[in-house]
Amino acid sequence: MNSAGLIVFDALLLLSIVGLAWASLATTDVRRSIILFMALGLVLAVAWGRLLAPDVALAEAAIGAGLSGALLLAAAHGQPSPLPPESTNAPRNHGAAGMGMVLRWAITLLCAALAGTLVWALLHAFSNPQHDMLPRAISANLAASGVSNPVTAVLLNFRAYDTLLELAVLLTAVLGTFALGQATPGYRPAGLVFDGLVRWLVPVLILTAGYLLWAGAHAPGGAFQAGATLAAAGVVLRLAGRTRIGLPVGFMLRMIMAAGVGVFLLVGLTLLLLGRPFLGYPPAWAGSLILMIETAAMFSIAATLLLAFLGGQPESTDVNAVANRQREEDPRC
Amino acid sequence: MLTTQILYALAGCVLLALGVRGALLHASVLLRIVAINIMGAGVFLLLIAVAYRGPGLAADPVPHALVLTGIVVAVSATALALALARRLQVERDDG
Amino acid sequence: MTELFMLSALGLMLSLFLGLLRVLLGPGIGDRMLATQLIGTSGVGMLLLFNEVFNQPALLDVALLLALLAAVAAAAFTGQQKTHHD
Amino acid sequence: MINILSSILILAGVFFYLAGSIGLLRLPDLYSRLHALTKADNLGLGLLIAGVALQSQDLLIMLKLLLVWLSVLAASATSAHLIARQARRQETGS
Repeated sequence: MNSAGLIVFDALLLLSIVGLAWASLATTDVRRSIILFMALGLVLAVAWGRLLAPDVALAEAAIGAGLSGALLLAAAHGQPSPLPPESTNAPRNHGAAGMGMVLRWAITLLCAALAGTLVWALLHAFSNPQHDMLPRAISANLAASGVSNPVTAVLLNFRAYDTLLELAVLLTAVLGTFALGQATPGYRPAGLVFDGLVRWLVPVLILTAGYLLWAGAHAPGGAFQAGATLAAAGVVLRLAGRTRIGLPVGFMLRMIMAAGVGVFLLVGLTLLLLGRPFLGYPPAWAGSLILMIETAAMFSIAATLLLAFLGGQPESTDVNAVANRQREEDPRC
Repeated sequence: MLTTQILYALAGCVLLALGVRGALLHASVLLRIVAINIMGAGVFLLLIAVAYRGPGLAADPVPHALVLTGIVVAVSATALALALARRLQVERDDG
Repeated sequence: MTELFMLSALGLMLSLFLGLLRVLLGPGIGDRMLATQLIGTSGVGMLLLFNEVFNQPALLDVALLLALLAAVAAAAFTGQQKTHHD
Repeated sequence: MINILSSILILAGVFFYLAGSIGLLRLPDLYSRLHALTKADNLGLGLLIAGVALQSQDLLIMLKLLLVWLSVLAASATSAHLIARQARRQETGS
């Protein structure tokens, strides 16, 4: 009974995932598409839990539903109100109609062909036996890696280069956002209920982030999930209209943004000076080194994702923040 | 175990195809960015389906680490794309 | 006992699927917004049951984070953004 | 004995989930749907958590389950209000 139940469960779950993805792309109303995309993020988090990938489920829940949804909605604020869906699909003149329709069908068929070849390749790959060389190698050296959670061991020890460069990619993306312009306008101070939600939600999010960071060594969790949870706490504060969302200003902000890559490089270089390979942690100190790197990475990921949500350099320095606050509470204007 | 992997991998391919179609057909930049995120979700579904080893057994940690890194990079790429789209909008309005 | 957990996980999935029909067909924007409510609660329920079926204690943390992030998602689309001039 | 009790609790929880979803499908307008969904799902989750908590002997797990339930209760109550107000605001076009 157990496996039959699982198959029916999987079929319904996958139908929900494909249905949400299709609905999110079938509409021309941007807000509706984003809201459905956020729902898809939540269902995907359940799917990763079902596929025994709790680390990925934590990251998907924190980033897929929370952060990218909030990012997209903030960007969608400026969109004109949606035209009735039919009118945008209906082509303007008859000549283009034929062309438009043929083009749409051609693209759809091409995408179906792409999916078909992928499925054919997959079925081919699944037919030959899976030789688990990599997982066996990982579990063999897990003891020397300093952590007992295999995913954290892969991320922070065996493939430390990959994570170092990923933190550099994150930093570059935010520097690009800074170069492109000022932060998006803030949010109106929230009503009573929203404030009530923020008052308990932000502390619990911060506590969960600390717990995830600490648990990352022996259980699913780690710097990415913790950083994303912290960023979600900052996003909620910003949505509630608060001008001070825990981000330092000026030099300190830049230090925190660069902390992830900086600490990683410093650890690598000092190990190099001590005669070990660039990121080859000595087994005795591996655990504490990884924890140090993860703490720095958590803060820089949280700051980076929050600045990405702000959309640019936070324009309100502390002085302005106070000025903004007075202007908001001033009954006259 | 194999049927679960195939089922989820199929859904991954369908999501990927939907994403490519959406990215090509939609006019609005924001909808294209959502379509590209859905393509990413399809690829992640594929990777995690390959990593699954059965209800009782531990899954393969390497694709998990890849997907974890992919999710974080995808959101920062989305943030950069949205900043570009916003700047494009400003330039088009002023231009 | 695990059969019972599996059966109830199936029941939760059915209720999520029915709810999603409303979310996909629902005329108004509000019907889309209730998706996060629906998935937030049934997703948490399913993860708790899977924690028992697969004996994977990490799914409790996933359930906690999913519950919190469903609230963040709902906050995201009800936040009122200031327009440029005010 | 414990197994029977937690089975009853879990099945009751699933029943309320299904009731919430059926309510979601049949009720005429958004506000009654939101009302039905939030109430039924919260109660369903509460019963489910009680059933699962009975199964686990570890106090820490029970406390974490309680935290999950309390946060879902608080979160979905406020989210339901926020969603209803937002939908109302969009309808009246303010």
